[in-house]
Amino acid sequence: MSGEIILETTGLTKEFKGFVAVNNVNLQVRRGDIHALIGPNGAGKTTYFNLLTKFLPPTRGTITYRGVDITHEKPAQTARRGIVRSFQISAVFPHMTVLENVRAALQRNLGTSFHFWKPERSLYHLHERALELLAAVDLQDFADEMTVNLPYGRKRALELATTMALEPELMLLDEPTQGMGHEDVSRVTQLIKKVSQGRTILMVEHNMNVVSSIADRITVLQRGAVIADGPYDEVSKNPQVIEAYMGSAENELQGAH
Amino acid sequence: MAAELLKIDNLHAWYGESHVLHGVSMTVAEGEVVSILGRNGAGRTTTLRAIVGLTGSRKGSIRIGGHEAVKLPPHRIARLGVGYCPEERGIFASLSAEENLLLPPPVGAGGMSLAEIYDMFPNLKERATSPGTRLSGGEQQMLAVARILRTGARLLLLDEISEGLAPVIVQKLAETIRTLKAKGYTIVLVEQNFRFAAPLADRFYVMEHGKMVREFARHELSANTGMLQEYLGV
Amino acid sequence: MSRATRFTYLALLALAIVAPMIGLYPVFVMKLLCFALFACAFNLLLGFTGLLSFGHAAFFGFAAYVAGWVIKALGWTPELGLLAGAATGALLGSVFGLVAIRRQGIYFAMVTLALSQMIFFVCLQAPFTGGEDGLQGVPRGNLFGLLSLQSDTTMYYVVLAIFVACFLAILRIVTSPFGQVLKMIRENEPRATSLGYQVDRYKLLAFILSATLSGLAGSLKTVVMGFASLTDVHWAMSGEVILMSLLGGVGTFFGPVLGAGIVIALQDNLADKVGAWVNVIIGVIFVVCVLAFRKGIVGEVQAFLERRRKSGRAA
Amino acid sequence: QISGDVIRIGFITDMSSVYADIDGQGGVEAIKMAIADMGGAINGKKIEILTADHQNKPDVAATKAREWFDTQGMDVLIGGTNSGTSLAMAKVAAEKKKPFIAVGAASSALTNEQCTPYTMHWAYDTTALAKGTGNAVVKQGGKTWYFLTADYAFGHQLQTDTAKVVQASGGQIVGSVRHPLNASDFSSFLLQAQSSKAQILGMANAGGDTINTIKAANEFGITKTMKLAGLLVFINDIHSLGLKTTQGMYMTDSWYWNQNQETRAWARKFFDKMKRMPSSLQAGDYSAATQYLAAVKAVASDDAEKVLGHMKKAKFNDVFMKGGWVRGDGRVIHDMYLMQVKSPDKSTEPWDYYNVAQVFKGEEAWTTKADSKCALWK
Amino acid sequence: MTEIFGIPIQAFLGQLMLGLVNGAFYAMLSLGLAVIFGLLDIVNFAHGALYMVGAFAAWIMLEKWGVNYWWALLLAPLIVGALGVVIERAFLKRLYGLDPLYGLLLTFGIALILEGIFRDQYGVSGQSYPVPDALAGATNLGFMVLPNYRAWVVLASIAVCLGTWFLIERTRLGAYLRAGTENAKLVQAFGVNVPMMVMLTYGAGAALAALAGVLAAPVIQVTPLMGSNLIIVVFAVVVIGGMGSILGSIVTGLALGIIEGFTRVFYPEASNVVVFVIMAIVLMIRPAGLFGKEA
Ligand SMILES: Nc1ncnc2c1ncn2[C@@H]1O[C@H](COP(=O)(O)OP(=O)(O)OP(=O)(O)O)[C@@H](O)[C@H]1O
Ligand SMILES: Nc1ncnc2c1ncn2[C@@H]1O[C@H](COP(=O)(O)OP(=O)(O)OP(=O)(O)O)[C@@H](O)[C@H]1O
Ligand SMILES: [Mg+2]
Ligand SMILES: [Mg+2]
Repeated sequence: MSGEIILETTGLTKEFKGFVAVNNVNLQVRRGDIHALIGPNGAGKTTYFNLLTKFLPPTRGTITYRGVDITHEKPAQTARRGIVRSFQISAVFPHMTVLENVRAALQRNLGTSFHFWKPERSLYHLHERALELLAAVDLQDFADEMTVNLPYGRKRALELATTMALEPELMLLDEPTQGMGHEDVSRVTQLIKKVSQGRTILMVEHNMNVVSSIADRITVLQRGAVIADGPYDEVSKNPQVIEAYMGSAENELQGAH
Repeated sequence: MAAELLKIDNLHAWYGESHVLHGVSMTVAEGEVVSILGRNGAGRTTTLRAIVGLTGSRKGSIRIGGHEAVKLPPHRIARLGVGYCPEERGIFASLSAEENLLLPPPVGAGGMSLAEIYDMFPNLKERATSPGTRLSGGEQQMLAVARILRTGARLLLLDEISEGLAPVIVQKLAETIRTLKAKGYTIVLVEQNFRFAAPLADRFYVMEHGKMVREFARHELSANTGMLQEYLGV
Repeated sequence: MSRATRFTYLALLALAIVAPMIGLYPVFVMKLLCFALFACAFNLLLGFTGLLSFGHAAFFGFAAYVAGWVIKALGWTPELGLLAGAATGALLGSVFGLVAIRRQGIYFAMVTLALSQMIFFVCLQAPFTGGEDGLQGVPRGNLFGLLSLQSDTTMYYVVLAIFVACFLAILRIVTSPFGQVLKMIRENEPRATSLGYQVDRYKLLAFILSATLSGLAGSLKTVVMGFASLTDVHWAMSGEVILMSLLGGVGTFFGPVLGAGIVIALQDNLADKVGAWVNVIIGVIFVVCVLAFRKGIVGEVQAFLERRRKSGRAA
Repeated sequence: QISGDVIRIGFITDMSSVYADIDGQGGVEAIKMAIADMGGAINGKKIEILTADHQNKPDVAATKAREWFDTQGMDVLIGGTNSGTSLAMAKVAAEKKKPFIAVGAASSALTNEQCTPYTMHWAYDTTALAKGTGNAVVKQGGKTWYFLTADYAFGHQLQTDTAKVVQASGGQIVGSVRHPLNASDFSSFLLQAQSSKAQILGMANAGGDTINTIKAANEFGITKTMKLAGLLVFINDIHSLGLKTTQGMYMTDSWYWNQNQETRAWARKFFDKMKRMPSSLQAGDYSAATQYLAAVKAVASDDAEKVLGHMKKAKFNDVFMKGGWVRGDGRVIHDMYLMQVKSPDKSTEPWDYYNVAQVFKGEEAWTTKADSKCALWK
Repeated sequence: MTEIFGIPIQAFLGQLMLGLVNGAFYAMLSLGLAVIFGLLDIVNFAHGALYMVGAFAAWIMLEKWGVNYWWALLLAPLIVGALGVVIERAFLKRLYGLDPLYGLLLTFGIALILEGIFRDQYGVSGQSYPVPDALAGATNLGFMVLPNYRAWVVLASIAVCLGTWFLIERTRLGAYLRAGTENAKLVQAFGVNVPMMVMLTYGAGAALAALAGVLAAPVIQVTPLMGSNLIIVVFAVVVIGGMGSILGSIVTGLALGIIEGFTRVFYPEASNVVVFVIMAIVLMIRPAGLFGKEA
């Protein structure tokens, strides 16, 4: 049912000691979209994500998710509603195996996480699904590897698999391709495209190749405020955006990448 | 060819027990911009860290301006005129942005002034009194680069400096590097972003599994695209 | 659990069962088991949740007093006394937990230290604890009102049974679904939060479980030895239990048991022979441990076996 | 018949903590002197000593005592300082039905509520300290008292006992303040004491607390307006404070090395080994061991009941006491002394610190049958 | 007579003054702890022992060589500072980059060792150190008789505290130190001799503890246990002030001295706990301590 608004913020504002990092942002994300959030450094993208996931309390404004006001909920509550984020800096459980990392996410829906008297065996039936998810990101061969030992790109892929395990309705990705080689970038881009089936994705990304190839809609932030919002073609021609973000015309489509 | 400012010979380096560099050799002439390419985990970061002495243990030879540096502690290496911008940025949370900027002691003459730096990165001026790590990801990246431009180091080791920056800023950074080159700085550029590095570097090294496997000059670039495709997937 | 580990445990259990017959002094082994249980309970928190509490003496010691008091003053049977002690640990653990759990790292350690200092002063002042003199002369009584514990041998097997049960319980807790969440929290707390786990609740439950078992250990000690004293609630006891875990191996199952054994045996044997030097020796152990065997004895042995296995595989 | 063919004396005391100086190794040495004086053996059976440090922790003391009774064949236990540890050891000894001699403990509970047929309280107790110092000071004109009390069982008891004595002999208590154990700074408490305008500051504390109180009292000039009365002060405390700060102070003790020829001779022997003069407790340890061994010799057995039976009938004469005896409550009755600290110019040699101001003879110093709560002595 | 909270104003002022004296010790000790924690990320359990060694050093120098108080004030911190340098070189150096827990445990061990040695050598009941002649006597302030020596303690320690604060928060050296705490390797790669700096910092922290020890020697009995009696309270001070915050530990030290002093008047039984009660309350409201930066 595309077109329905899944997430909406109205007048969302965050101030740090007088410095306005996010300024009166009104944003609507449609169900099923891959929605990119771009903007120059320090525009407030990460802060905006932090507000959505409750890692920071907003100074003003409201966040509505599927018609429910979730402005004052706790991070974990929000996560259980189906809003899940990945971090700008890689976030895995380093001394657990790759499989256990994914299982950690699958386990949550089991409802036995407080059961300290159950054996570990009660989790084994999750392995099948975990391997499926790993296969989706090409990590099936690493299932029993300690996660610390994975190269950076693979960790990012793992993080994606873990996030998917939660069956999120809305995924928030903060620079998912940062720090990846070209090969990985295109793989992860395709991966995002793939997992976007049946869910909504809101992502921050500086790599214009990625944005242009998969984003349905783009919002541009500058100094905490929205300066443009719309499909890629439209936004990328917006002179204000070019001036503030993309830079001179020769790089227009490619970005710097 | 101008004098060699940096000459690495058969360099091995370890993190704890894991052997990461397996005999790296490379040279960088004074005033040159050299870029090291390679996949994730090839050992590029480790090469830079080994030069400044931040890996576990090292073996082989690193000559900087004629001085053997492989046995020196990091602070002595820096004093040879080396400026290092780490991949993880290394911004200090307990120092304000400006204090971060002023932190590295001068190691040579002719560093940029604070005004020049603020001119180049106006964001930093605006956030000067914020604690360093409260800056946005990109602002921190700028800070990390700006920080070593002040010290007067003549040999700059830059690790993934275009990472996470908006395209406009990346362009600005490219200009900065050109300016620095014009001023005679010597630069080693580790970049994932080939399009950023390509127009800037005089020479390229390609790294794989802790070794330099290819070396070519800019004018050989087009001849090497096939090879790069193979090594990097560009 | 690997076969070798299982075999080691069984061998140790067999040894423990015959201990009184081969001339080991049962009261000493019982004391050791009580402290080993305490160290295991502590390690549940430090080793498997990543929380360093500097206030565990409060659970151990206060429960020891409560158990002693209900047995001596109210005439409860020993098993009820132990239950009362464990309940005291749980209750105190919930209170400490609610206050401290929101803080992290060194602050967590310091808050627990502060709270336990308060408990210490309560024990010093409250009339039922006997102040400086401690709560003396607690009778062992009859288990379930039937089985007299007066004989050291009977008492010993009861203590051993309780210890083994608790040890298995800890094994289970650590590998349970709940234990998995604890592991996540230790590894990367923000990530666990973002996966939707309310980490504070898990930490709180871990803290309460650890406090409960510590309380049980404390009350068991009272029943065995017949007294509870300020030593049990003093912050030095919190330091001691850290030493035990560290020496044996934080985050290993058997480490705290071994650590407790060594520390108790040292204190027991050295005190007579070297006087003031006992502190120096314990200090030296601390230093050596931290510098050379950071993983603790069991941890180092495991790491060694691991390395050998790896190089064996490589060869 | 001697069990295990050896006579084993156990001695558990503070060897490393705050009371190590007044008992500790010195106590061990004193007991060894007693054994040596006995010839090292009785009827050819060797005498051995086991020693342990309880660090002032009742649990350590009790554990050790139990272990030695169970595994070492210990025949008698001598307990050093402090009260908590001695009460704990008394419990164990009673359970094991073996003699226990408390030397260093102050608590009169050992021969009162908690008396047992196996406990003998040797050197002194809080009642005696209170009676001695309290009485004497009031008699010297110190009518109004203010107590500075260590806030634990022993301190409270000392204060209560002394207050009773002071009031009985016509004095008046104008106030008191409790300080935590091991407080490092007493100035605040002293200021409160001073504003009470009492004549006497009764220090119901011990060891380091007393020492720090005295130091601070001098510093703040409290000693100009009030007189200090130490309720539990040992010669080692005086030694470490020096005469300049302590001169004129009164206190009660059970023994002083510089009393007569005999005490001096014994003390010098002790000094040769320990490089310090013996405290009353160390002399008490010597005496306890000597009398126990004498009893073993007399009954030619180390059987607890026989030995105790003999000791409870005997008269004790040694360097520590003359004509001492064990009362029904386990209290060993002997003379006590009120000491006054000399001024520095009166002291002729190191450790020459006291003038004996008064001697309390026989039962005068101790609790009375009327006041006793010991069920055995009724 | 005017009264405040039911006690005469004179007594009130007297207690205030005494609280300040104790607070000055807390401040100096917690300052050294804060410096070491802030810069080395080590919870220095040995701090109390170093304080004790400082006091003993002064006493030994006086007894054995007749070195007077003023020289001791200079020499004892130097000696103990050197001891600190040795400890850092020999032990702590090996722990950098590890969990701070290890530093705490190591210094705990060192504290036990130092204490044990002095216990064995000098017993526990302690030694007296005389008040230096120049500071003997007392001044009548009207509301109380204040020993001159205590007045000197307050002045000296406040001066030392402010000096240290200035050095760390307001100078370049301080910036190196603060940055070094976070990422010593990187600071070193910028050309700062970090190992030397860290070593001297620990030495300076130890010297500060020793200085407090010398200042305290004439006031209390010099005993091997004087440090461990104090250290837990000083920890609490540092935590309340905000770990690593220099200013925090100074202000909190003084304030807690005063609060503790008044507790001794109003509810003496609680005077040992009051610090911990305050600590628990403060941390509930401000997790990072009064002056600590939120993580
Ligand atoms: N906790 C904070 N305190 C003060 N200022 C902050 C804080 N967090 C962020 N800021 C400021 O808010 C602004 C927005 O930061 P944010 O991290 O959201 O940027 P961003 O859009 O994600 O940039 P980038 O692309 O560089 O990561 C920045 O100028 C940053 O310095
Ligand atoms: N601290 C460390 N300890 C152990 N191994 C490490 C450490 N840092 C890096 N490595 C390993 O060394 C190898 C080379 O890493 P390096 O960071 O130099 O690669 P890179 O070429 O810079 O790649 P990237 O694009 O990820 O930065 C990798 O296999 C990595 O896993
Ligand atoms: Mg960002
Ligand atoms: Mg790299």
